[in-house]
Formats: sequence, C-alpha cells, structure tokens
Amino acid sequence: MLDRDESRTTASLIIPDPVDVDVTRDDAAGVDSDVMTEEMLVNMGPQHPSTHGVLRVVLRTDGEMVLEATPHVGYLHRCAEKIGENLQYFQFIPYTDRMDYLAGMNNNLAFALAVEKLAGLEVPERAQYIRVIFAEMNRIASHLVSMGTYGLDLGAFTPFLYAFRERELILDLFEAACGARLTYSYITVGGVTDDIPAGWLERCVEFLDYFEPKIKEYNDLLSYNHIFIKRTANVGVIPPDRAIAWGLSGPVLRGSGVAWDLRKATPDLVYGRMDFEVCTGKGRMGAVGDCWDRYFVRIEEMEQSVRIVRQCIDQIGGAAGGHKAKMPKILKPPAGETYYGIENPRGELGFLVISDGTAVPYRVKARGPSFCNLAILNEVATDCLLADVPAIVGSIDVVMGEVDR
Amino acid sequence: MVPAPDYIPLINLPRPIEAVAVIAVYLGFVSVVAMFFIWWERKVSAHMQSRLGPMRVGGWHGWSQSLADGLKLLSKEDLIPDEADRPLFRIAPYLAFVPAFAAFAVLPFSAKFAFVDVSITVVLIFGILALEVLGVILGGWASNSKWSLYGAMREACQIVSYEIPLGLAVLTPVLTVGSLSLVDISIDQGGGIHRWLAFRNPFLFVSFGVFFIASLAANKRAPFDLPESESELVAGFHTEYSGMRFAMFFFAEYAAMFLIGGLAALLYLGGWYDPFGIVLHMEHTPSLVWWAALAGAGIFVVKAFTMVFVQMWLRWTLPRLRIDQVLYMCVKVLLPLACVNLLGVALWAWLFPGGAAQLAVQIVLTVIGAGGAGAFLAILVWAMFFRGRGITVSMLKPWTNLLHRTESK
Amino acid sequence: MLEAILFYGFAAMALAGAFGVLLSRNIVRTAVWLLATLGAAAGLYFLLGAMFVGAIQLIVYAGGTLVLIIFGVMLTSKNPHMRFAPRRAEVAVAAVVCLALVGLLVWVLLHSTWYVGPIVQTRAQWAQTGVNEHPWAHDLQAVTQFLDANHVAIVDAKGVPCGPVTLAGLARAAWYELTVMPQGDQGDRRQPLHDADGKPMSGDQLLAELHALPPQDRAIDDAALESAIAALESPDAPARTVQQVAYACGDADLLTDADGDGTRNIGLGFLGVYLLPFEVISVLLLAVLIGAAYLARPRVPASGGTGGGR
Amino acid sequence: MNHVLHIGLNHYLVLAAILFAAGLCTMTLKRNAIGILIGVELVLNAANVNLIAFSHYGTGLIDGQVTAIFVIVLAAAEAAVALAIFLNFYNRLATVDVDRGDRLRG
Repeated sequence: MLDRDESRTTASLIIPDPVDVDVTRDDAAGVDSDVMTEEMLVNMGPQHPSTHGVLRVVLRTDGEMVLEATPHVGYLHRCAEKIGENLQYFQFIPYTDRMDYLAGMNNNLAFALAVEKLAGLEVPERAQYIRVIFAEMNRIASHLVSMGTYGLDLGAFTPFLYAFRERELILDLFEAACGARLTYSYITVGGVTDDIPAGWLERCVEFLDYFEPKIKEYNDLLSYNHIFIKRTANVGVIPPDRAIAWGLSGPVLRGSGVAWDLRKATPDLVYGRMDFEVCTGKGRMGAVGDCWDRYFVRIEEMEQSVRIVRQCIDQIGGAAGGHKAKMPKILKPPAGETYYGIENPRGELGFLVISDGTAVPYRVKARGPSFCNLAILNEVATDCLLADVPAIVGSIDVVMGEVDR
Repeated sequence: MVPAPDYIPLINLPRPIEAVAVIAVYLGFVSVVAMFFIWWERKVSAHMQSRLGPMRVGGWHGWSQSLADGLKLLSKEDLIPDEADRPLFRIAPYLAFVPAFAAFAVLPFSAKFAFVDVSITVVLIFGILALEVLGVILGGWASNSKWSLYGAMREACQIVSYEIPLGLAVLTPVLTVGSLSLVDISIDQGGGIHRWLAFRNPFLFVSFGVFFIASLAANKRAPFDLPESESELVAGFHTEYSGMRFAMFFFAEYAAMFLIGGLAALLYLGGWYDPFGIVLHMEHTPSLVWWAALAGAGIFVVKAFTMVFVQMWLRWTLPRLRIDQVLYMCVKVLLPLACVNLLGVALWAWLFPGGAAQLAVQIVLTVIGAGGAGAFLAILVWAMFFRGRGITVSMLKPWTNLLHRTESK
Repeated sequence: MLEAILFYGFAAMALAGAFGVLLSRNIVRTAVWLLATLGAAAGLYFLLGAMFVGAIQLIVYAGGTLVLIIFGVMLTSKNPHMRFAPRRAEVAVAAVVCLALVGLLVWVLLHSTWYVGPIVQTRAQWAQTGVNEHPWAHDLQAVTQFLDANHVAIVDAKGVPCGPVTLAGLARAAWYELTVMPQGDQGDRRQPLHDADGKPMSGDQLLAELHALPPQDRAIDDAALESAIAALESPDAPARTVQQVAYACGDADLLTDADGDGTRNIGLGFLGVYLLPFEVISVLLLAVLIGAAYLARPRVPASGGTGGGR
Repeated sequence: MNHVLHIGLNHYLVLAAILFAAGLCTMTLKRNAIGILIGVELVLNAANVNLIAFSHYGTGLIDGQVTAIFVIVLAAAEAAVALAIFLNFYNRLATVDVDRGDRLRG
C-alpha cells in the first residue's frame, strides 16, 4: 500500500530524467525477462488459506513469477521452551501436545523419552508397545491431514474430507484410550497415563482393515490424478545434497531420496523388532525430491505405519510389565543434559533437556522438524509460479504451532 | 433436414404485457435456478465427500439454505476497502451479474419457449457473455488488493484465450446445421439420439469435448477456477467483496453454469428432444403441440441440469491447474483440436452428405455416447446407494461404545 | 416511437461514454467509459438491423479489445491513479478545435442531401418516379407467410431466384413486374407461375390471385390478406416504412435472407464480393499476430530456477 | 418535432460526428499512450456507426456491415500491436507518457 501512496503524490511531479531512466531500465532489462511488469511484494499469510496456520511468506513477485519467498515466523510464539523451565518434567507434557498439534502423541513421546534418558528410567515392554502403536497411529492421522490439506492447496477439496473421515476414526480410538482428541498427553514420562481399554486392540485392527484399502482410494483420487501430477511433479525440487545441507528431516528429506529414518537409524522402543521399510522418493513422476515425491512418501509411510501397528498388536500380548514404570512422586533427574530425537511425522523432533538436579528442568529446548524444514523454502520457492508456492509449502508440511513454539 | 414446426406466438396478449410477463417468468426462473444450484452444489459436494451438507434450514434437506444465505448476505455490511476505486468497485458486480442474466433471454427452452426471435442467437449469447469478464476484471482491479489484482489478471488472460477455442468449437454445429440460431440448430437434432450433433460425426464428438472444457474455463469453473483460487489468491477477484455485491458475483457464476449446460444441450445434445423422437412426433401432431413444448422444455432443463451436475462433479474431483498449464491447454491442445474439428466437420459434410457411411458412423458414435451416459448413470446410482452410505454409518456406530472407558485388564 | 426512445437512450449512453473517456483522468475508468460507448454502439447496430455486427462488436470489441486494453493498463501502470494532466492551454486548444470540428461536421451533414434509397443503376427511372414517396405497406408479413406456405418463389427478369420469398422479394415482384415462380427443389425453380392466359404472372397479378383464392386454400384469412394489400396500396403509409421497404428492395439479390438481418449475406459476401479484402485482412492479421508476438517476446531467456518445472 | 421523434440518417451522422470529435479530442489531450489508444477506438466506433447507418438508410446493401466488421477486427489487431509497442515503450522508459518517447533511438 505504501508504494501506491508514494507514487500517487509523486507521479505527476517527479518525472525521471529520460537519460537516467534509459540506463536503469537497460540494466534491468538485461537481467530480467520479457514484459517488464511491476515487482510486487505480496504477503502470503499470516491469514492466508494455504499457509497452514499463521505462516507469513513474503513473496517478491513479477507477475505470476515468484522471485523470492521469505518465510516470516513467530505469529504463534507461546514461549513453550521458557514455560518448560518453570514446570516439573511431567507437567511440561501438555505443552508438547500444543507444539505439533497434529502429532501430539509423537511430541509427548519425544519429551518423555528425553526425560527418561536423563533420569535413567526403564519403561516396561508393554508400555513401549502401546507407545509405538499410538505414535504410529498418530503418524497416520498426521499424514492424513497433510495429504488432505495438500489436496486443498492444489484445489482438490474432496480428498481433504476423506482424510478427515478416516482421521476421525483414529481420534475416536485415541479418545477411547485417553479421553482427548487433539491434545492427548497420553504418553508421559515413564510410560503411558493409562492402559488401553478392553477391546481397543480389536477396534484398532478393525480400523486398520478398513483403512488399508482406503490408501488405494487416495491414490486413485489424488496421487495419480493427472492434474495433481502436473501440479506437483518437477515442482519445488530439493536435490539430496541440498536437503542434507539444510538439515532437513522426515518425509521432506526422504522425499529427496535420502533413506534416513530415526526409527531405523537409532531403533528405540520396540522399533528394532518391527519389519518395515524406509520410504524414499524415487522420482517416479519427475525429478527426485519434487513435491510429488514428498507427498507420496507420506502416503507410503501410512502403509508402513499400518504394518508396524499390526505387528505391535500381534506382539503386545506377550509383552511384559504394565503400562507405566514405577515412578517417584516428584521426578528429580540427576544434574546433566541430554538430547533425544525421534522420528516425528514431520521429521526429527528432539528435546534437549538440561537438569540441575531439581524437580524443574534448567532448560528445555526443542528441535522441531517443521522449523528446520521451513528454512529451505526460500531456496525452493524461487523462480517458480505463484501457484507453486502453496504446493511447495504444503509439501514441506509445516505445523506452525511447532515452528513458533 | 426435418422441417421446422410453425412458430406460433406464445400467448395472444398485447406486446408490452407479453414482454413484461416473459421478463418476469425469465427473471424468476433464472434467480430460482441460480439459488437452486448453490444449494445443489452444496448437497452434491457433501454427498461426494460423505457428508450431508445443509440439513437444517427450511426442513427437508435444508432446501431454503440459499434463501437464508441470500438474506444474510443482504443484511451484511457492504464493505468497501479504503483505497479502492469506489465507483468501479460498486459497479463491477453488476457488470458481471447483468450479462449472465441477460444471456438467458436468448436461450430457447423449446420450439415455443424461445422468446427472442433473432437468427443469430449463438453469436449473441457469446457477445453478451463476453461482457461478464469485464465485471470480474474491474472488480479485481478496483479492490486495490494484490490478490484481487492477480485474480483479475488471470481472468483477463484466461478468458481472452479460451474464447477462441470456445468460438471455434461452437462453429462446428453451426457449420453442420447451417444456422446461427439455437432454435434451428436444436430443431435439426430432433428425431432420436442418433440425430444429436455430438453423435453425428467424430469431429463433432471431439468438438463437444472441446466446447465443454473451454466453456468450463470461460466460466472459471474448476479445474479452471484460477481467478478465485482460494488456496493461492485467498478469494481472487472477490477477496474484498462482502454482502450482496459478493452474492452477485456468486449468482452470476451459477447462472452462467446453467447457460453453459443449456448451450451444451442445445448445440450438441439434441436440444429439447428426447432420445427416441417422441417430442418431435408430438410437435408435428397439432393437438399435442403445446404438450410437446412443455415436455421439450422439461427435457431441455433436465439435460442442462445434467451438464451442470457434471461441472459440479469435476469441481469436487479435480485439483486446480496452474496458469501456465491453463494457457498451454488452450493454445497447444484445444486450439489445434478446435481447428482440426472445424476443418473435419467441413470435409465430412462434403464427403458424406448422407447415406450409409454417415448412418453407420452415427450409430457407432451413438452407441459409444449412450454407453458412456449409461455408465455415468450406473456409477451415480452405485455411488448413491451402495457406496457413500455404507462407510460412515456402519463404521461409526459400534465405535460409540468405546467412548465409555472400560476397565483395563 | 420506440425506435426514437431506444435511439436516444443509446445515443445518450454513447455520448456519456465518449465524454467520460475524454474527461476521465484515471485510465481504467477511461476504459470503463469506453465500454459504455462500445455497448451503446452495439445497441445502435441492433437498432439498425445489423444484428451480426452488433454481436461481433460485443464479442470482439467489448470482450476482446477492451479486455486487452485493460490488461495493458494493469501491466503498465505503476500506480493506477497516475495522472497525466494536460496543460490548460492544451485543453483550450483541443476544445476549440474539436468544437469547431463538430460544428463543421454537423453543418455539413445537415446541409448535405444523402441519397437515401437503393442503388438501382439499371432502373434509373425507378428512382425518378420517386420511390421514396411511394406508400409501401409496412405489414406484408401475412402475404409473405402465405407465399411461403404455398411454396412460391420469386425470380428476377433473368430467371435467377431471389432467394426465399420475403417482404423485399414480394415488393420487388410487385413493383418491377417480375415473374413469380413456384418454389421447388433446386432443379425446377425456373418454372414460371402462369396465369389463366398462359402468360407468366406478375407480382400484382399474384396478389390479385391470392385475393381471389378461396379462403380454405390459403394459410391466411381474408382479413389479413385484405389488410396487407390495403396497406400495400394505402396512400398514407408512413415514410419510415417507405425507407425500410426501399432498403429491403435494394438491388442485391443477396440483400435479405429468410431471417431478414443479412447475416447469411455477410457470410456470402465474405466469400464472394469481398473475398479479396477478406484475404488481405487475413494476411494482415497473421502479420499482426507475428508482429505482436515479436514485440512482446522475451528479450533474454528467463533465468532457469530450481522451482517450477515448466 | 417530427425531426426529433422520427429517427433518420442524420441523427446517426450527428451522433457519429460528436463521437468522432470526442475521440479526436481524447487523442490530443491524453498523454497516456493507452488513453490515446482508447481515443482511437472511439474514432473507429464513430466511423462504424456511420457505416452501419449508411448501410441501413443508404444503399441498403451489406457493404457497410462488411466494412464495419473489417474495422472491428482491425481495431482488435491494432490494439494488440499498439499494446505490444506500449509494453516495449514502458520497458524502456518506465512510463506510458508519450511525451517522454521523443527519442526514438534504441
């Protein structure tokens, strides 16, 4: 708006000297392309339908071309880490839910594991199985949202509703287990808050039986849709070396063909006993590391998660122990610091927890995958079309609650 | 060619009164159709997405939802952005709204319900519709919003390009029938499904596809809804509009949906004639002429609604194209195809003025087309009765038990 | 009366648009004012019976050219409120010159006698007999319908069919004493309609014959035919009708078709009399296409980026 | 009174004359290149009104209508070329003020 005001007052008064103008325009014309339109600064967000929350991307555009896309973060900053320094360890669990609110279970898990490592707690086997089941179910739910909203970003409405239909069933399962549908605080330090209800596992199997064929439906409806492929293949390509250089993780990294998954690389919990594959982008529709690859990695990961959950359900009957370790009333880990990272649906979610031996952590620091993945946006969303920006942002799949914390 | 039934004036009233009556009927119909489509699209999309859609307002399936929305929009504050070009901002919705409704005047519903008796209705209807784009462009520009400006630029770009293949596609039926009058073109298709222009020859068959795609783009319907693509441009050209002015853009789009469906029916799908030649027979039986007119209008409306349904179906199925792909599609796919069709139709008329070859081709194409339509209906019935319902109800019901937490084992 | 109302309405709209264009400082508003003029001009064309031109005006001018212009405005206006105010002296000079021009033009127009009537070079005496004053009927529709229903065609003196029977054709037949022939398939068109004496029938005779036919043999009733013929012969038919009939009676057989607005003849004209200009303009358009593409082409190929595989 | 209510050729000619003058005035007064283009369109429209009116009231032939169609089509072509030129002009001089374009060298 500023430029308009400015020019309104000056246009009729200050007419640049033709000689100067000639020179400057020649220079500009040498660099740039055809029709010299005005460059515009466009705010995509913080209130924009397709920036997934309150992400603000400032676009420098020339017509439909995006010359520069700068993400601006912080609109959802809630001092989560600072709050962590003022609460007891298990009291911080509900705050982790609210970081990546689409994958609350995984966030709980990451913090719980970090604290357990710090305190040297041993978690019973059954609790570990329950944790894996819930983490993987939440991965499915999170990827469903990601897939659905990605369809929305590209103008396909229906997959979104289908994804939410299935997610709803997962949330029902979660609700049955812990009473909450979004901010679970179910996985906690030492195990899970409560054992799974009777008949839950059967319901879970029923859901998996129902859900597995649906993945094919998503592929028919969206993944292999010609327009969808045209919109995503070869768009926003992140080569493997750039992905590693930017410290990306999760489906964004694997979409670039790098087979890095913390569940395989550092198999904690019972992941070591599970038979599953690390899905990577293979460039089936275009270059390796394009939006379609990143999207499809998530679809494939849902299948793998189903496999893991099935195995867990098969094995949980033989697991020893209860749902929670014996815990002191007030947890006071020995002084020291630890970092623990797990494979969140969006990538490596790690917590650095420093204890000074009191009941309250000295420092809590989260390493969020969305925040790190978002960093590459400017590099990827340069010299693309305006319509590619939602496609790229959507394929990176950020959750602003976790970016801003 | 089948001789045209004689034109008899609709009612023997003084001219001005007849005009007023006709205008009243037309405006009523157009408004009701636009509102019905808004409700219908919500229901269609809902059922495609295993939802129910509007269910509350007015009783049965929320039938008066559009009415309630209209009232709500009427009573909303009419916001005008501070820096907007106020006169243009105000006039733009009307510029979009009036042509969409005016074009109905030249749309014949059946041989007797064709109120504007000019010989060039095809050209006229596109002439009137061509004005609609200006409303959108000006609305987008006058809003003084960058998103709106993008919407306006895209609209200008898209419409100006797609009018060419659209026009060329429309020329093929015109060339085949030898008339620019929608009534004449329609009358030529009476007497059975094999007479329908889409099934006359392969070029017209393809031309129907070109026409339909180009008309989608010209009406900025998905997957060509770039001017208002909500995931990229917030709401495109009507980002800054609220209340009734917004509703006018909305109305214009839905009215134009019917126009496009109606044009597809008139130009390619046999106009107001049924697939078995019954209406034609009735038209030539003096005692049944009026029944023929009524039945024809009904059939025409059904055909137009079917085409509108297809537009909705596409919208809720397909992702959106990108602007370069939209233009690629126009210039490198539809435009050559339309040119080839035009040439092909001319050659066809020259090579096969009639006879066995023509009839054989007609029969083959009719079988293909009717088979396609049958498959479409089958899918529809299947989806309605066996698919959408089974999932939600049977899956969700037993789950409610789980809400009561049971003892852990 | 209606014609006058419509004319003044459209004229007012056109003038409002023109002055809006002239006085508006904002370039987009200028374009909108131009839209008013273009629309009003299309309305005037409709009023003058040039339906096709009117529709083309709407499609090409309002829908195409104007959109192009607005598009250009958007591309080139750094700020849409940019003003290039002319100097007062310039305004004064322009106003004086243009007002003088309008005065001159109007004076010339009003003091010129335009030849209003058909071009009838071979029948110069027709013009001399004062066709403009001849009381032609304004409602020959009934007769025309009757002729259509009875499959009667009209040919000129050389035996060339004048196309489907129309007002114009009938008028011409009656006036020129052309021969009336039954309309059949392509082959037997040149069989003249004979009267009782075996001589080819003239238009006047035809009308008389029609009148004499028993009512059950006609598509129109007695009263309608009566009134049509009466109107045809009435001495005080309005002059407007004379002009319209005169217009319809123009020399070209191509002039009117069954729909009466000449669209078909425009098409025939493009591929007949006007073939050469048509082709020349086609070539010109091709040149324009190439030229515009050349002018707007990218100077330097856009730098390739990582995003957007196009 | 009859001259007012009874629309004839002269009515159209006078209207066209005024449109023509307005267009000419626009061309002279606007310094915005696109404004000038709009003025040209106005002049062309005035000519078209004349053509159609003469076609109707004059010869009664279709010459006028055919010429009018040619004019309309050529106006579209002219607008396309003119806009391409203006875009180049704008690229070079960063303005559409035609007074700045007095130096034609590249």
